[in-house]
Amino acid sequence: MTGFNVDDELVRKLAALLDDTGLTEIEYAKGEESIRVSRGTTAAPPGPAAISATAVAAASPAPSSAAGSHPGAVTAPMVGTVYLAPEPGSAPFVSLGDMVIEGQTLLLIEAMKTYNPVRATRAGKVVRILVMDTAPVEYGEELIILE
Amino acid sequence: MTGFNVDDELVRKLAALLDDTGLTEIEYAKGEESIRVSRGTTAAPPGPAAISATAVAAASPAPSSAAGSHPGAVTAPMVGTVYLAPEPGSAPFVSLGDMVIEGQTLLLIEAMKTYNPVRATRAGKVVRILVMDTAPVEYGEELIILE
Amino acid sequence: MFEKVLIANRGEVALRIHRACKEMGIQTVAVHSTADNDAMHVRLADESVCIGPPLASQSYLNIPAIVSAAIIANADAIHPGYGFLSEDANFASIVEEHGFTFIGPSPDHIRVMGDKIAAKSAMVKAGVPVVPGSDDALDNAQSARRMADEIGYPVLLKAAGGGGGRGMKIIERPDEVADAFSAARGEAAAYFGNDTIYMEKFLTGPRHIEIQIMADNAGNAVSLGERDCSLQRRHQKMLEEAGSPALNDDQRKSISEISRKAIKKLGYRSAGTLEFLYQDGEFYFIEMNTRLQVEHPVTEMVTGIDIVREQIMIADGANLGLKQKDISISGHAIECRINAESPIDFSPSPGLITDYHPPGGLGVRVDSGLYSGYRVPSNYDSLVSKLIVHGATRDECLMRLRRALEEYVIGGIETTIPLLERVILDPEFISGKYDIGWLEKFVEAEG
Amino acid sequence: MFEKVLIANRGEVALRIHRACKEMGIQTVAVHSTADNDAMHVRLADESVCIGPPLASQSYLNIPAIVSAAIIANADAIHPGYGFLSEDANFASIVEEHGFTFIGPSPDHIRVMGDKIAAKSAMVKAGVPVVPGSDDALDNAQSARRMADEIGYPVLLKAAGGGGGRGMKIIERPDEVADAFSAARGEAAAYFGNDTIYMEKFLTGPRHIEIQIMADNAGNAVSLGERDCSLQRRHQKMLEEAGSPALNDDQRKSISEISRKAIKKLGYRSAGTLEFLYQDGEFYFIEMNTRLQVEHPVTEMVTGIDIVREQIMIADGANLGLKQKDISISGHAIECRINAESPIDFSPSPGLITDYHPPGGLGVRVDSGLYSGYRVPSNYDSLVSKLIVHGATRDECLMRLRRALEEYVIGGIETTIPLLERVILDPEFISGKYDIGWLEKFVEAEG
Repeated sequence: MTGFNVDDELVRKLAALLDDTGLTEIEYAKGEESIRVSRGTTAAPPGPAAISATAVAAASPAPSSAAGSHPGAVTAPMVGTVYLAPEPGSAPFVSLGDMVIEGQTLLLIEAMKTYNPVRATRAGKVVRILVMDTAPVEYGEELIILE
Repeated sequence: MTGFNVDDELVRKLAALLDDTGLTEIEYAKGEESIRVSRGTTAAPPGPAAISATAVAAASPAPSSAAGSHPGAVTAPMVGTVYLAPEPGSAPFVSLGDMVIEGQTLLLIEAMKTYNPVRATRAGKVVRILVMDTAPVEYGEELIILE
Repeated sequence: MFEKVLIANRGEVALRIHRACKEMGIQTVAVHSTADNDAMHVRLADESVCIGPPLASQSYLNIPAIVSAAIIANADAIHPGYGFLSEDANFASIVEEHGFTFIGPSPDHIRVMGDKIAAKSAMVKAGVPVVPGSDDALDNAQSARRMADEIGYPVLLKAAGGGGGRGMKIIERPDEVADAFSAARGEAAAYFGNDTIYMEKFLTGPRHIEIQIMADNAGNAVSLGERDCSLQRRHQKMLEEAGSPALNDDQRKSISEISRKAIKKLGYRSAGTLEFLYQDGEFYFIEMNTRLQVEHPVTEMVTGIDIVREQIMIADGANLGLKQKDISISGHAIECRINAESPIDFSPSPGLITDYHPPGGLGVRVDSGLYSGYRVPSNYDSLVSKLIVHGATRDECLMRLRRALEEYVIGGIETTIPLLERVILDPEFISGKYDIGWLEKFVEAEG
Repeated sequence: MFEKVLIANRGEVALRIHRACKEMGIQTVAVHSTADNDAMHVRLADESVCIGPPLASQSYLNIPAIVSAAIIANADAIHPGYGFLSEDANFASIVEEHGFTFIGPSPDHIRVMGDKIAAKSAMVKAGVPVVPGSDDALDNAQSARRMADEIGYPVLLKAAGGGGGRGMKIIERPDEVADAFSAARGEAAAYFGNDTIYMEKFLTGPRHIEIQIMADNAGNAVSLGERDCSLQRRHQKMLEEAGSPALNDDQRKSISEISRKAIKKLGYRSAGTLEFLYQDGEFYFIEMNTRLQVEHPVTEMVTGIDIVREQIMIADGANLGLKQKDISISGHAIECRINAESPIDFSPSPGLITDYHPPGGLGVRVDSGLYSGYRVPSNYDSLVSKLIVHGATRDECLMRLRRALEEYVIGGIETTIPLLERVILDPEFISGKYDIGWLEKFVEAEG
């Protein structure tokens, strides 16, 4: 076995980058090679982990905090049910790879029988659709990622 | 089966890198092989200060822990009352600056009407007398310091 | 029985409701704002739904968001807690229209009791004593004198258009009526452009005493006795007792029975509270709260009855398992409200809880969503914990409260614990001789 | 009343006694070994005295050290807790000889009840049922047969010199007596050099049920009802209930009254417990504990009586404030003992508590000296917390216990919480049909 030839210099460089940028993790991949470095936040609050050990998983995923969310993420402005198409059976508002303009309707959220359009906050390409048709969503949940 | 061929040297090197860089995790992959090293932050105990905020001061001083005590300290082998002299009015067993020999009686501790001599555990000079005549002492309390 | 209940609230009361549900085998759905992602009840609930940003109007007061959450979580019922939407008749109606059970009274009862004039009038009809006074404007000094003689001195003149003390006059003796009336009328005209004047009995040092009632759909009604909530600062209760140190057994039985009969007559359902001012042996109804009260635990401690459990049972259509004769008061209980604020100037003190250790042992109950590492958000009410203590007697209860407050550790933020510790050592407080103005004076004297 | 009480114990019971004292306005002196410098009761006590190194024989069992501490701290009385010196008649005598009050029974009562034969004989005289059997050795198979017929099958033959199962034979039917007798005699002679054989009734699946009693110096005695402590592993109780799910009201009243009369006849003083085996409607006295029991809180929860407070009052010379007719049992209570040990193989798990959050809310009591940052020493018993839950019914109590165990966070060490959570979900446990062998089988079946 050839084993690794870990590049000290690279690790040190990434460590320095963590410092400079305030990031907690950097992952890098190229072809078959990848590297990930991370640094736990010092003095992590002791509490939540303790409690979470007893907490059962929430039915729907917790909303991403602002800090962790993708810059191109379009989030749910309300609780409700997602509709990806204007009517059952019709074509969806947008599909993966579509280019959208600012203000274009991406999907609907139904709340108390009202269908609320969720619009693109900027122009861009639809690179991920994170919700299924008729899925329930929480406030702040990421729906679509534009790039 | 060939199994693993763990590369000691590599692990040690990465561990050293964690130390140098302050990282908590390094992951590296190449082709089918990957390695990840991490080190949990040693969590500082959060507690005692919290409780002590409400605790009232003890009547007598808490005994010094072994770790913090003076190497020449003679400590109380029992709870009781200190007598620095063999009888009321007579000269004390020892005074500041006295040279004592190992086994010499330094003071008495009275417990349940029994007078127990506390003897020097080594030869030396009496540099401090930390208790007053007839003072109550706890187990482990520092009485006299020899140098 | 309900399979799933949505808890439309936050903080300690959301946790209280969660616990009652779990103890009945009911699944819970916590709805919460983004400021409460890490709240204990959210972590403990079977499901959670984020319903909006921190601003209460967009989350905990957001009716469409809460109803939508109930729909997507497939809940059977909604418990509104206290505050927020708990006394919003419109919310209760919408909840019912969407096919969910509202755990509380009917929207109609909420509506009537939410209107002070209508509530007072309904209570008078139901035989409940109110503050004596003129329902109509006083025409002249003569009619003012007649009214004052009838009510008994001192009396208070109030401007119909008024507020801020303008146009208000206290009359101690009959010979003061004429001058006071013209002075009040003049002020009222000058400040509000309206010289209409009313009169009511002036209470010089009343206590706040309230009666916890409970009724089912079948017309069964019980009273769970009184709570004394006279320890208040700026109309915020700080400490509540059951029973009141001011009442004798005849008085407590009498007002308890008057309240029970009234809510039976009103056809009320669920838990509720009749609030009274009390002075010189007389009770005067002020308002009815058609919801769970913050201070309900003191009643639970002395009666052994789980009020939230009974609310849920009644909402599910069950009849009260209790008759009035089954209810007995055992010992004495006190609740302290612990707020995240300075015990000196009452400025808010949100932030990270660095240490947390609640008191334990016999007769001690803590209702709190605090934990070590939790961050108290700055967006909401400052109530972070309720310490409730029970004892065989008031003296025993006070001694236990003292040692429990001493044991309580909340690090990282300021709390009102030091103020509470001083209050319960005060001889006047210990003697039980305090009225609704006492705490303000105590705080001023300290300052 | 005492001004200062020395607490000659450690752990949760030391904290329990400290709390009772503080609630009576009594100052406390904690005595402790160097392993317990940071114990919660040491931190909370008004004074503390270190009395020796970790080894119990040199600290918590060190009579001269404890008495000296009482002298230098100028204490009025000593509470021994449970375990350690609590049932050492010699200690009680020395305490009294030095002019301190021993908070417990007289040394004579401790001495008698500490001798199993004397205790049994005293109880028989006082009208308490014991396990039927031969007080004298059996001469031959004929007398063995007569005795067995009289007692009723199955019976157990035991070697007088014996132990470890040698010389023990269970006899199911009359025709087995002759063979079993000669086999037992042979084994006894071979293993112990003594062929003396006794016989007693063999209980196939008994429960452990005990009666809490309380008596004063004036001869007043009350029973506070029963506790069922059948959930045991290696003779260590793990969970206790009040009342017993196995008894009906007539049975509980009968054994309660038998116990009360017996201790009145014995002239006993302070709190005490009569332990019985119970099978097929019959009670058999096994021993009396002349001290506070670990599981006393379940009795406090259903009676509302503070047992430690009463102990202190009685020791101070007060008469019991209660008569038997004043005592009523309200609802159901369960205590879980939480040990610092693996819930799988029960290996000890001392160490640093990294996270600590006890459950709260209605009907939940926690007696524990744990706190976040505390280090559980390896030198003592593994009991680190008692979770006590009360409910209006056994079902309600079990549901509350379940949610309370789920809420309880003890991080950094292993505890028996996961085992307790599994036990209380077991249908047999829920049905209440378990005897003293049940838990061992449950654990084995799990393993």
